[in-house]
Amino acid sequence: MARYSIFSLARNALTGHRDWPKLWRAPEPRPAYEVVIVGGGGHGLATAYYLAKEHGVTDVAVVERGWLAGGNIARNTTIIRSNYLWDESAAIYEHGLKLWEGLSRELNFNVMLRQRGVLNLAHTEHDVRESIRRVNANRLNGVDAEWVDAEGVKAFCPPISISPKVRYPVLGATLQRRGGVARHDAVAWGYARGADARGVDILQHCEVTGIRRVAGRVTGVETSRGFIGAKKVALVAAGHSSMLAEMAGLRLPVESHPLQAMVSEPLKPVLDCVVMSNAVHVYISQSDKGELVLGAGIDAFNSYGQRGGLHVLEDQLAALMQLFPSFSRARLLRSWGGIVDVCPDASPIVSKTPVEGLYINCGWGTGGFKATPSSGWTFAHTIARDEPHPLNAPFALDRFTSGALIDEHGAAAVAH
Amino acid sequence: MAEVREIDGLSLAVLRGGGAEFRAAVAGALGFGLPEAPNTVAAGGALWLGPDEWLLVSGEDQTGPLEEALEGQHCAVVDVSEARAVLELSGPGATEVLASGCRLDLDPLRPGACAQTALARAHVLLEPRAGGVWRLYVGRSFAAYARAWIEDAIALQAMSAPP
Amino acid sequence: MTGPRRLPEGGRIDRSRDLSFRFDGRRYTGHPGDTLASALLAGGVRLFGRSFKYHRPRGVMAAGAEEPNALVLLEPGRFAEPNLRATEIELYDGLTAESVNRWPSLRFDLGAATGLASGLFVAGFYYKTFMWPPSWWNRIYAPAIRRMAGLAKAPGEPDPEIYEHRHAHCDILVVGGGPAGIAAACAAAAAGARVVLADERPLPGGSLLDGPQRIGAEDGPAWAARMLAGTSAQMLPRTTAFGYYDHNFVTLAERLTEGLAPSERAGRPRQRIWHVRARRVVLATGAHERPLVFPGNDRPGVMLAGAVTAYIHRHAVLPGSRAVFLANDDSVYAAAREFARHGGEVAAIADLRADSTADGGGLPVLRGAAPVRSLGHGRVRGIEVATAPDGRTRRIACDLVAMGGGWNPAVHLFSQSRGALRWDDGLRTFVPGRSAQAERSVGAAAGRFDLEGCIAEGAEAGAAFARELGFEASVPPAPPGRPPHPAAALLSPPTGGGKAFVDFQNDVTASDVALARREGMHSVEHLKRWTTLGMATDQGKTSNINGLALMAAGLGVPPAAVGHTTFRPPYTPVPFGALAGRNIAALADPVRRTPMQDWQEAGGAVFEPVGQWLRARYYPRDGETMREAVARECRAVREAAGILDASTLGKIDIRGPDAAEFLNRIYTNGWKTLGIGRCRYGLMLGEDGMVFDDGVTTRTGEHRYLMTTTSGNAAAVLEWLEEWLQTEWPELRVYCTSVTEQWGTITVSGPHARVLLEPLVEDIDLDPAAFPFLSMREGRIDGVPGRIFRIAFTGELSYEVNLPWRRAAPVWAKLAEAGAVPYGTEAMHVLRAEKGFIVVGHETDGTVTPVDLGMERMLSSRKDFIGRRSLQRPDCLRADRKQLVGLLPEDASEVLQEGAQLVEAPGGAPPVPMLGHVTSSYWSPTMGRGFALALVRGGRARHGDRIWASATTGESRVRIVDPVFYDREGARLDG
Amino acid sequence: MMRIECPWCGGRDETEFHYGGEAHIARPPDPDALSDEAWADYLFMRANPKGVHAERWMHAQGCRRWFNLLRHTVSHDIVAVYPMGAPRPEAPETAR
Ligand SMILES: Cc1cc2nc3c(=O)[nH]c(=O)nc-3n(C[C@H](O)[C@H](O)[C@H](O)COP(=O)(O)OP(=O)(O)OC[C@H]3O[C@@H](n4cnc5c(N)ncnc54)[C@H](O)[C@@H]3O)c2cc1C
Ligand SMILES: NC(=O)c1ccc[n+]([C@@H]2O[C@H](COP(=O)([O-])OP(=O)(O)OC[C@H]3O[C@@H](n4cnc5c(N)ncnc54)[C@H](O)[C@@H]3O)[C@@H](O)[C@H]2O)c1
Ligand SMILES: Cc1cc2nc3c(=O)[nH]c(=O)nc-3n(C[C@H](O)[C@H](O)[C@H](O)COP(=O)(O)O)c2cc1C
Ligand SMILES: [Zn+2]
Repeated sequence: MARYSIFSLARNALTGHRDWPKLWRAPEPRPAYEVVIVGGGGHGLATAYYLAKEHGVTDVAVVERGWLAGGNIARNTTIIRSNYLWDESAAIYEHGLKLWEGLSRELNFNVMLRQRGVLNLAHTEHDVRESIRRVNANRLNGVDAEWVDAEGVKAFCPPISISPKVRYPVLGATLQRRGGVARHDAVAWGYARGADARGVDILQHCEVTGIRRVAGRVTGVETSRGFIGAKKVALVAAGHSSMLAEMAGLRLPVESHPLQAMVSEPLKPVLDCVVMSNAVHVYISQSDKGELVLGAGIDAFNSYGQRGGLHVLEDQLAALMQLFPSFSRARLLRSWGGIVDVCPDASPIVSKTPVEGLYINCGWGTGGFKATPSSGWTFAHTIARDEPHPLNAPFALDRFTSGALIDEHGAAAVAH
Repeated sequence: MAEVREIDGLSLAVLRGGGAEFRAAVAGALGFGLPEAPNTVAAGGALWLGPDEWLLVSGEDQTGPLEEALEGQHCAVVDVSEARAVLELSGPGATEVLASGCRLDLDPLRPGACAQTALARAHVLLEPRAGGVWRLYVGRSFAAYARAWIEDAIALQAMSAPP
Repeated sequence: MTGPRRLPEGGRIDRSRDLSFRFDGRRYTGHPGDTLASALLAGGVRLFGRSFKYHRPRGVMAAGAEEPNALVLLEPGRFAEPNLRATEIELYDGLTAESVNRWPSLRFDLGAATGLASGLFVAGFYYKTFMWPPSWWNRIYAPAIRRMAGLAKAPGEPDPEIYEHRHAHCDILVVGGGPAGIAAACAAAAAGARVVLADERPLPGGSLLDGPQRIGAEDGPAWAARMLAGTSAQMLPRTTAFGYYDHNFVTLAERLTEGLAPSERAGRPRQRIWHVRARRVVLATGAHERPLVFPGNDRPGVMLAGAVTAYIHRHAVLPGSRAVFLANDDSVYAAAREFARHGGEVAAIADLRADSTADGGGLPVLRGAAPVRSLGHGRVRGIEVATAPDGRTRRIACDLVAMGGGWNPAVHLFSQSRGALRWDDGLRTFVPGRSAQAERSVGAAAGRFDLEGCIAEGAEAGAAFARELGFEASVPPAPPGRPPHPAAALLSPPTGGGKAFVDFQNDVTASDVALARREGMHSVEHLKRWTTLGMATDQGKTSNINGLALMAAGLGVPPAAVGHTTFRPPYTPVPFGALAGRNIAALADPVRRTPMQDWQEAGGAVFEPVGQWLRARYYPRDGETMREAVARECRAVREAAGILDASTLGKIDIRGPDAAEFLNRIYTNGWKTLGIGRCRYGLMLGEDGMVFDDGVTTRTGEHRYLMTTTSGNAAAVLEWLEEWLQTEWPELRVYCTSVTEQWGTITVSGPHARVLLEPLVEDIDLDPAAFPFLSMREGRIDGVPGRIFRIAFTGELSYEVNLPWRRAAPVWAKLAEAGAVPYGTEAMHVLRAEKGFIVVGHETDGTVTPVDLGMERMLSSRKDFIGRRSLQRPDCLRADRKQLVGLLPEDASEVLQEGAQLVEAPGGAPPVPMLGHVTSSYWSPTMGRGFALALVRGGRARHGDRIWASATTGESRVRIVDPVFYDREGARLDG
Repeated sequence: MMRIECPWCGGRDETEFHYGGEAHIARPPDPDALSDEAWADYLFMRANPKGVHAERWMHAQGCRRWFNLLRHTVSHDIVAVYPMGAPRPEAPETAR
């Protein structure tokens, strides 16, 4: 792998940038691999990377039906934080945040992590109570968390309005200073490049259409580029998880919904942190190109359409006008949708399955970007050792039977 | 300019039930039959709300006689005179004012029709009446909001009329 | 004459009026009918802006919505609007605009230094660097990158403009008011269809305004005006269709005060967003001209050929005096002729096609010519072209380069509607293929460029759609097939001559495209994301096709194989405020009002949002703090009497022979034995076994019940009941009707409650002996028929009085006058918590079962109910589940923080195991100490244990106790 | 913004309706007789097809009636509307 640095850039500039190697190869599928990872999104690529790096498993293919990293990893609002309520969540997201903090150097690929701080606003007494509950839990779990009052919010985020006259005034917020944003595409590309360099085959435009099993064990996958044998098959297909699980005869407690996001035209920097509000329902940050990046909740219905209704965006923007009345004249540049896979308890599944050799990683719903490193890291462990890491053991499929759900709906504010 | 006002003094009741016997008893008590077609109004003052649900609107309380006539039947007669406020929107441009908050196709609605829908963020029952008047039935606690919303729309309409 | 480039006659401008305006501080003059761009061009201005990355000097390239370069901040100050395209801003007197993304000025921009290092700043460069030393990332690199971000400055103040919405329905929506769209709209309207015609420009006619087209004997704009004067179609000028959504839902942005100075806008809405539901849609959106990719193609003075004619015809501006026309299709010849006809000198028409047979009409033509690079500093002074067959280059002096690379149909909306695009090899671009919705593209938008054909195609589509919808229309024959309109393949630009731009605004060059290819970013989507091609504010209207064609050429595959990126709304940017509409400020969300709200507001109550209600939280008297007020209110209830506005509680009238059975299934406890006139507390679970809502339900008749719900859940509970009735148990004969707003509710509570209430009550015996706890009486209260319930959330003797909504306020006032102390939700919480009563949302969070709350006696074992089975799952049977307990801080003066976490010992190192958390915590004036309710792991077996509460404010030692703190025996219930 | 045909009120905008998820999930008549797995299946497991989906909607801002419909989860085309309790109709071939 050619190392990237300012020196390599300068050297290449002299030769007209003619000698840069490809970020990853475009190999032909081999007849069989030890592990086939289905889904070339952030989580799938991270899984491949850590399988190779942490577990020495390099006989791996990542099979992607479209262009690499074109799913939710390409369309999320890039919010990263680890201040979740429940112990299980805090542990896995905090592990992820720690990985984020070293990721650019680890991958020799700048993922542009910006730890600018994430504010989760409270607008009602109920919000305040639940926010403080979460801050206290976070601290005991070793997650940095603060409660700031309305003036503190204003000081941290000057463009926000804390007028008490609005319908849902800002009463305060939780603040995670280590939270922030990163460049979504870069994360996937960095993992892809790192995995490729360690021998992983990345197979684009290769859609899995069937999962072959013999006597309750997986033997490989049917794809649009032919059958590929595998000792282990790992499904990491986000919005399409149900479709894949069905190919192996599994039912999942997952529904796929459109989640929309949008950007404004680029503006000179005005907003330095991430602001999220559950009660008035919007979240926003400003990217390093200058666009305001916004999102909110899902469209209610099941869909694989990668688009939603304008009314959802209109409601978000009306909410935004309460918080940032000065953004009224920012203009919508582009809106889009992704398909998120939502579990009943708004927590993911990173688990073995009843089918031997088949593993599943899904249900990250509206909030899995931040978990890209830890999802891949724990899933790689689960696949390599055929048993979950303690971090992902609670996120097993059987919790839906036992009732040991990890319900992040109620208390953890918006799940992004 | 369009204008909006609240009207008082109407008795409102939600009537629920079904079947021939029910309809006959209701017709007997009210003196007119309930509207059968969805989103229509019977001239005597019954607005269709659902396949087994109507809003009775009248100058006087009808719940007593109805309950008597329907004695023994499975039905419901519930006084909602207080629960719903009645607004009337009239004057030039009233339909456009509504169209700024209602997603419904208002053009084809004529007296004799009614429709439940949303006005901005409040649920309303709309009843077009003679003379280009729109009657809006809205939850009592939402009345101030609905009225403020309409008044705002009227003001905007006044301003956006070409000078 | 307003400026050196203004033609002495012609144009759709009003020369009788001069408009004075400023750009970057300098004063210019224009006329009504000018855009900011045309007036500046007339004034001889060439430099309009700076590009995003390299801060290259840029002029205006186009004459409409596709303009990538000429972005300005309009009206710096209170009315500032960022990033508007000068080509779309209609001029008005006093207009002020500033260029963007430059410092300190447009002419001397320090940012242009990045251009010097542009060899480093190639596509994807930042992923490859800024990683060393690590500590520099946050301190140095990232802030530096951030300083380069953005175009215009964001307005800092609230927006003085207002925006409104309109919902509309029509039979046929026509987008685009050029010849094709007008023909379609008129044909459909003539048949009687409801037609809306939207066009983004101020005047109808589309490209008819841009050139010398005639229709029969009539000049184009006259034809357009005549057609529209005679139609019933509703014409919306200055209205951009920006989104095409499912089920023929199309959204339009109408600019209502475009061309008016802020002072003339007079409070009129700035924009109106139309939500149009159309049965059929005709897309007649025309086409955008493609630039050519050659070194220096971004130099100010290089324009699109069609734009040159548009400026001449619309605004009487000749954008140069000596021009070279670079032609890749025949339309450029017409542009050159127009330029010459209006006094310009055509130095050459350089036709890229060696085999072209187009007629130069006497103008000098070089066939098989290729642009090598533009010449000049800051502005164009000439161009170097290579000519076939020997590739000899020559330099031609000129001050204008007009390029035409062919035309791209404006397929944006078609593609948004999910229609499939098809690559057309003749046009070398994408054209609409299969439709996905009830829609048709016509005219230039469909790749048809002959005027008669456009009109015929529009008329046919309009009439055919009208007929489809049941109107009588004679459908004119479809026009014959499209005449060929070939363009040559895009040339790969010569290298070495400088930057050849593909995406002008984002500074993506042909060599960036090549680099992306070399690094393996072959997919058009990777190309976009690696280089940012097409991601600028123009969304690649002029660059996308060139970019993918270059990639295709580099890969040696047909462009169709590379494909296109996804077209997404909006077509052109729309202000956030416009999309928010009026659902802002006071109208942001309905405030539901109780009958007592006027009284409470007048009395200075402090409110808190509960659902959409604002409930009085406490009633501070002069100088009282919240704690003092709440303590006073609590004491009043415990010692005398208080009144609470409980009107917000949900009330549902439930009737029918199966009502009791229905309640039995919905609630966890049994309902078959409840007597008429009696009340019972009920608990509702979700099917997952978790507590969902609670409340008291009263049997008001043989088959009648009145259910109350929590204030926030009223609508959800009614919906829940209806859902089960309609979808699961249609056999149950039950009707549910909301009567929340029928009954205003006043809770009179305290030992003096009866004495206070008695004078107002005529025919109900309030004596607890005659009117026992948990029963209901009907009677007249203050002369009005009402109901009284003996329910006590405070633990004291209480009467919950229900009165007709509007009759409640007078009774409230009388009670207050008689000495009842109004108490708010906060005192209510203190009082109920002292009694150990839960509140849904405090003690529950969707993960709490009735067993956790110590309410197992509420679970009937003799029947099934919603959620019952879930309680038998292993996790619900665990002994160490979190259970409801009381907490007493060891320091009696302390009030624990709500949301404090509970731990065994203080000061542990993370992760510290947590036992639970404080769900409610108050100062109890009754006990004279702080107390709390909490959920604690295995808590019921731990009464007496001492644990610690960990709060943001510190750690404190607490004792676990029974959750009932006050009057365990219920001795006070009857006063 | 889809347009949904209420069987009673006619075509109305999506925002007037509440979505009710997968249709035809009957509450088990005897929950006690079910294993934890079977109960979890009823509670949580959902068909989540990429294609025609049978689902429930309720006309919340209108007649408040629940009904079923068949909708394609990619095109969002609604191919059938039918009452609660009625069996799932055959999906027409045209559904994309
Ligand atoms: C609008 C939006 C905003 C969001 N905002 C945030 C946020 O702010 N913070 C946050 O933490 N999270 C956020 N998320 C969630 C986050 O994006 C996802 O949880 C996460 O990206 C999912 O993991 P992934 O990257 O692997 O998924 P994806 O990128 O979707 O990868 C799955 C891949 O599987 C492929 N695939 C599917 N089926 C097959 C098949 N049959 N064969 C082969 N390949 C197949 C897909 O093509 C896809 O590339 C957001 C999501 C969206 C849509
Ligand atoms: N000779 C050539 O090569 C050539 C090339 C292009 C066009 N033309 C001529 O152009 C004409 C084409 O007629 P036409 O009617 O198809 O197109 P048109 O260009 O005349 O009209 C399209 C109109 O739609 C507007 N528009 C585009 N997108 C819009 C949107 N989203 N919302 C609102 N308005 C929008 C445009 O501003 C324009 O006014 C013919 O006369 C043809 O000869 C010729
Ligand atoms: C954080 C973030 C920032 C984005 N910024 C821009 C932008 O500046 N310009 C733009 O055109 N699109 C931007 N996009 C959106 C992408 O163009 C694209 O819409 C998104 O990746 C989804 O892909 P699709 O629209 O091709 O389906 C951004 C997306 C994300 C996730
Ligand atoms: Zn309906």
